[in-house]
Amino acid sequence: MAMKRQIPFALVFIFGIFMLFQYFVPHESSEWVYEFLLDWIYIIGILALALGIWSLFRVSVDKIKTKKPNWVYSYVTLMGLFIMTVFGFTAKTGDSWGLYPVFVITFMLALFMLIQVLAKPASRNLYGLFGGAFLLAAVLIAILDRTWGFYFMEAKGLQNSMFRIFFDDVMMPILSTMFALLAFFIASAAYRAFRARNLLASLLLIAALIVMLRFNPYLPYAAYVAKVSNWLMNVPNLAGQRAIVIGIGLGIVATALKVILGIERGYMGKG
Amino acid sequence: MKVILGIVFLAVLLTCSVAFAQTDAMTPADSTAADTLSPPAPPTDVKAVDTPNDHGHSITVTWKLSTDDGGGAKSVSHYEIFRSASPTGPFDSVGTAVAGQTIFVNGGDKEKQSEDYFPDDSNFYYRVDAVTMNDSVRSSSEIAGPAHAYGQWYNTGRTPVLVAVLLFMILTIYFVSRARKGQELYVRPLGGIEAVDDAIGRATEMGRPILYVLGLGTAADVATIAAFTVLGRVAKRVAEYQTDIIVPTYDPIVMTVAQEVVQSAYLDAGRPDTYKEDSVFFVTQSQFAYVAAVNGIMLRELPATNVYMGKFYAESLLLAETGAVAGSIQISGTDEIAQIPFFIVACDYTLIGEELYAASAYLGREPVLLGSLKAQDWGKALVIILAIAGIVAANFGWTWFTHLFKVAN
Amino acid sequence: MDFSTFLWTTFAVFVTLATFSFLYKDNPFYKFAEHLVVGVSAGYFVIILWYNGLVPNLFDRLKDGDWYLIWLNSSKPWYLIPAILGILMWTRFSKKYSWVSRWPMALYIGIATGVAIPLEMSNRVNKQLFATMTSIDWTNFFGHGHFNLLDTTSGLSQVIIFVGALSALIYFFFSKEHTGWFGGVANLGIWTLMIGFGASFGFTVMARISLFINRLQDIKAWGIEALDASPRANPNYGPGFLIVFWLFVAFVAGYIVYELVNYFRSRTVQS
Amino acid sequence: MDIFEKMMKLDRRWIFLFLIIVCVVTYAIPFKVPILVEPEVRSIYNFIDSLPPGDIILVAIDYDPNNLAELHPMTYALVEHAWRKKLRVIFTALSQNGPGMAEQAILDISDSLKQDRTFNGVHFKGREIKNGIDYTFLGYKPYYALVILGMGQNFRLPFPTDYYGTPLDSIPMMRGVLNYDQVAGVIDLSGGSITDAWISYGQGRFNFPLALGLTGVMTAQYYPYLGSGQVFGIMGGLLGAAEYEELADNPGRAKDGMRIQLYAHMVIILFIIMGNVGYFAERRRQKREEKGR
Repeated sequence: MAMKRQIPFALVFIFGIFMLFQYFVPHESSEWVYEFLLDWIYIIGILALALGIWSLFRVSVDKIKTKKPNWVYSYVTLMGLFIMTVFGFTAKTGDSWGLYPVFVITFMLALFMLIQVLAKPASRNLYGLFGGAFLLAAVLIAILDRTWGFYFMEAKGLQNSMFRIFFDDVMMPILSTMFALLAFFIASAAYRAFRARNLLASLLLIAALIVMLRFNPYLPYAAYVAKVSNWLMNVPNLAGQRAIVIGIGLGIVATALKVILGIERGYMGKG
Repeated sequence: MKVILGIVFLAVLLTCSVAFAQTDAMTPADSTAADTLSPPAPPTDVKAVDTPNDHGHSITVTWKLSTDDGGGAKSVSHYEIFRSASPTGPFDSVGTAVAGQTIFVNGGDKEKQSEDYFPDDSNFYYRVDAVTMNDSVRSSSEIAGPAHAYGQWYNTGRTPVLVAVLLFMILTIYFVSRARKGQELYVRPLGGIEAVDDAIGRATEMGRPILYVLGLGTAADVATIAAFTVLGRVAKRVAEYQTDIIVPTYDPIVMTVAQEVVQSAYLDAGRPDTYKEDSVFFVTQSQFAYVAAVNGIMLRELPATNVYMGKFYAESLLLAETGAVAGSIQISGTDEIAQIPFFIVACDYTLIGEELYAASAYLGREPVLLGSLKAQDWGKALVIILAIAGIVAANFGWTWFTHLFKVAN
Repeated sequence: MDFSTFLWTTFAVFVTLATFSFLYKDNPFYKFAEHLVVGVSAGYFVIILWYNGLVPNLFDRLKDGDWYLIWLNSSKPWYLIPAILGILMWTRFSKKYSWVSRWPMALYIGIATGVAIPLEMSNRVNKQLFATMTSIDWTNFFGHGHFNLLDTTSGLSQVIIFVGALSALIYFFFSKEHTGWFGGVANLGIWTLMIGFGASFGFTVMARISLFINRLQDIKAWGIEALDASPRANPNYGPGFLIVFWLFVAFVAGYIVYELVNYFRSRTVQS
Repeated sequence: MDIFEKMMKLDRRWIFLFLIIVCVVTYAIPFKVPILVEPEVRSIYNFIDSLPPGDIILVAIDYDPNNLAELHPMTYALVEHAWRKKLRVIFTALSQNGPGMAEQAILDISDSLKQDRTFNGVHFKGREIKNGIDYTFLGYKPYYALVILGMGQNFRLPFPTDYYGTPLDSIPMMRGVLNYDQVAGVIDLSGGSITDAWISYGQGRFNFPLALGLTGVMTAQYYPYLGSGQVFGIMGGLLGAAEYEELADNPGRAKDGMRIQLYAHMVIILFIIMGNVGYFAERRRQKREEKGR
C-alpha cells in the first residue's frame, strides 16, 4: 500500500521542496541538478507519448470494431498517423526514390490488414495472411532497395519531400483554417453576448465597441475614438491585468504548496 | 535560453552604464587638444571582483571613465579589456565595451571541455585600455587584481522572493491547521462553482454526457494541476449521477493523470464498475488539430455541459462558440489573461484567473482546503497594504523602502 | 510549379474549404479533414519529438556507451535514470502494475510545482508589486502639455491604474462578503475588469480577420496559378492545370447546390 | 416571431454568410475607402517629407517573416517615399531573419523607383537606385543593444563592412557619416523587443528623432513613449501602414487589407447593434404585456 500511495506523495514532497529552494542557490552544483531534473521531466514527457499514441490507436480501432457513428473516418486518422511517421523516418540516399512508392503502398496495405485483424476478429485468419504477405513485401523492399533508407538517429526524414508536402499541403492548411474560423466566431460571439443586459455587460459592450470603432473614418470625432480606445487599453486594461496577475500568482503558489505539502491529493489516484 | 539571459543581463548592465555616462557627459573633455596622436587619458580606478550572485566562472571588471570619454578630438570610442594569469603579463584581450560603459563581465563556460572555459578559483589580473577611433592610439590603465571567480550559495537579489514564499507558506500552514481544528470559515458564493452541480443534474436528466476539456497545458502547469482537482470533484458527482464523462486530452501525461483521477473518483463514489477506460483519451499534440477534434465531439455527442479548465490559448473562443451552438451549458476557468474575455463572452459561467485555483476547495468543501483560501486572501491583503505603503514611499522619495521589494534578476 | 505540386496545392485548397464548411454545419468533408489532421499531426509530433527531443536529450548522451553494458559505460550514464522512469510510465499498459507509473508522475508533478512556486511568486507577485510602487507625475497630473485626460502617462491615469488594480484585487477576496464599503470597492474592481476585457476583445477582432484574409490570399494564389497556366505561356504547363481547376470548381459548386436544394426541400416539408 | 425577436435570435450562420460575402467582395473589388490618418503617423510622414534631398535616414528592419504581413507594407511605403524625395537610407537588420526581409524590400522598391509615378500631384521621374549612393545595407549583428550603442559612437564599430562586404569607408554615401549625428532620424520597424532597445539605448542615450513601426498587438503598449516625447511617431499594424500609404498617395497591400478590415468591423458592429435593438424592443414589449395583465 505504501508503495502505491505513500511513496508517490513523499516523492512529490522531496522533489518539490528541493526545487523550491534550488531557485535561491546560484551555485554550479545546484544549477547542474536543476538542469538534470528538468531533463528528467522532459524525457518522461516524451516517452509518455507512446501511451498517447496507443490511446489514439486503440480508440480508433475500437470505433471501427464496434461500428460507432463515423467509424469510417477512423481509417483516415490511422493512415494519416502511420504514413506521417513512415515519411519522417525515411529519406532517399541517392537522387531517385526507386521503389519507395511501392514500399509506402505495401506498408499501408499491411497496416490496413492489421487494423482489420484487430477490428474484425471473425475473419482474423484471412486478413492476417494478407497482412503478413504485404508486410513481408514491404520489409523485402526496405532491405533490398538501396536508393532510400530508414534513419533514426539523424533528422534526415525532416527533409523528405513527402514529409514536407504533408506538412505544407495537408496539415498547415487545415490548422491555419481552423485558426481563421476565429474571424467568424469572434463575430458571432460578439453578436450573441454583447447585449446591454446589466451594468457589467454594458461596460463590456461599450468598451469593445469603442475599440472596434477606433479606425472608422465614417465616424465623426474618429480621432477622439482612437485616443479613447488607446486609453482603455493602457489604463483600465492594465489595471485589471495587474490585479489578475497578482491573484493568479498567489493562486498558483497556494495550489503548488498544497500539492507539495500533501494537503491537496486529488490529482493522484487511489487504490 | 542562455542567449536570452545574456541579453537581459547585458541590458541591465547597459542601463547602469547609460546612467553613469550621462552624468559624466556633463563635463565635456578638453576639446582644444589638436594633436590626434596623443593618447587619451586612461581609465582609472580599475577593479576586478568575482561576479556576485552567479554560478561562478565569471569576473566583473569596473573602472572610472577616461576623461576623454564623450567628445573631443581624442574621444574614446571603446574600451578594450585584457586579462592575464600573472601581473606581469602577457595580457590577452577578452573583449570590448562601448564608450560610456564602466563595467565588463568576463565570463565563460563552466564545461572544462569547452573552448570558452573559464576556470574557478584561479587568480587573474586585468587591464583596461581606452581606445580612440584610430586603433593604435590608446592608453592602458593600471593593472587590477588578483581576482578569482567562485560560485555563490545564496542569491541575495532574490531575498524578497524567499521572504514572500516563506511568509505565504507560514500563512497557509497556519490557516490549514486552524481549519483542521474545526474553525468555521465563510466563503462567498462563486457562480461558476454553483452551476457545476446543476449542470451535472441537467446532463443526467437529458441523458447526455459531460465534456471536460483540460486545455493545452502540460501536467507541469499548475493551472492544469488545479484543473485535475476540479476534474476529480466533477467526476465523482458524475459517477454518483450515473452520467458519462468525456475527457479528450492534448498531452500524454495529462491523459495519464486524468485517467488516474477519474478512476479514483469512480472508486470514491462506490461505482468502480461503471468506469470506462476510454472516457479519458489522447487526441494529438497539435493545438488546432486538437480543437478540430473537440469541436467534432461537441457537435456529434451533444454534451449537456462543457467544462473548460486549465490553460487555453487562441482556441478558447473556437471551443466555446461551438459549444454554444451545440446548446451546452458552459463553465470555464483559465489563468491565461488574454483568453478570459473570450470565455466571459461565450460561456455561461467563467472563473476569472485566481478563481480557478479556488475552485477545487469550493467544490470539495473540505475545511482544510478552505483554509488555504484564507491564506490567499491574507496574501492579497498584504499586497494591497504594501502597495499603498509603497506608493506613498515612492512619492516621498523614500526609495530605500521600495527597493526592499525589488527582485534583481 | 509542376503538375504534381499543383495537385497537392489543389488538395490544400480542398481541405481549406472542407474546414471552412464547418461554419455551415458538421458534414462529411469536415469530418474527413478533422480526422486526417488529427492523424497527420499526431504522426508529425512523434517525428518532431523523436528528432528534437529524444535524440539530443537522451540518445546522444548515451551513444558513446555499449548496448550490451546497457550504456553504463557511456560518459553520462546518469541519463539512464530518466529513461527508466519514462519506461516505468509504460506500466500503464498493464492493469496489474499500472500503479508503478505513479512514481514518475509524482516526480514530474513534484519537480514542476517546486519550480513554479518561487518563479511565479517572483514574476507575478513581487515584480508586479514593485511595479505598482510608482512615483506619480504630479506636475502633469492632467496630461502632458495642455489639459489632456486621455494621456496614458498622466498622473491621473497612474492613479486610476493604481486604484483599479487594488480594487480588482479586492474583488477576488473569497472569505469576505461583498457588502458595505468592501462591496463597493469590489464593484469598482469588477467594473475595471469588465472594461479591460471589453477593450481587449475589441482589439483582437482585427488580428482575427487578418487570419481570414490570409486564407483568401492562398486560395487566390492557387486560382491564379491554374488560370495562368496556358501551355503556350509556359511549356512546363499543360492543360491539366485548367482541367483540375475547373473540375474542382464544379465539384464545390455542385456540393453547394446540393446542400441548397436539400435545405429548401426540408423547409417546404416542414411548412 | 416578430421582427425584433428575429433580430435577437438570428441564426449565426447568417452572420457568417454576410461576413464572408463582405470580406470576399471587398477583397475582390479594389474600391477606395477613406483612411483616417492619426497624428502619430502623420508626424512620420511630415518628418520624411520635410527633409531636404540628400539627407540620411536610418531604417531598421527588425522583423521576421511571421510579422511580414503587417510590417512589410510600412517599409515599402516609407522607403519609396524617402527615395522619391531623394533621401539616402541606411538599412540595418537586427533580428536574425531581418536581412532577408530587408534585401527583398530593397530590391522590390528599387524596381518600383524605375517607373515614373505621380504622388499627391507631384510627378516623379523614375531613376535607378544604386547601392552605396542611395542606400547602404549594413546587415545583421547579434546583441542588438550593443549594436545600437556602438552605432552611436561610429557605424564602423559594429559594422566595419556593409552586408555585401564592402568596407564602409569606401562607400560613397558613408563618407563623413560617423554616427547618429549625421542621420536625420531613425525609423524602427519591429515585431519584438528590439524596439525597447532602440528607445532606451538609442534614443535615450543619443537623443535622435525616433519613430516606430509596430505590429498591431504591440502598438497599444508603446503609446506612453509618444506621450513622453521619446518617439515622435508610431505606425501600428496594418492600420498604421495603410495610413502611411494614404498620406504618401501610394496604395499598396495595407490599404487593400484595411478595406476588408473596415467593412468586416462594420458588419460585426451592425450585428451587435441589431441584437441590442431587438433585445430592448423585446424587453419593452414584455413589460407592456405585464402591465396589460
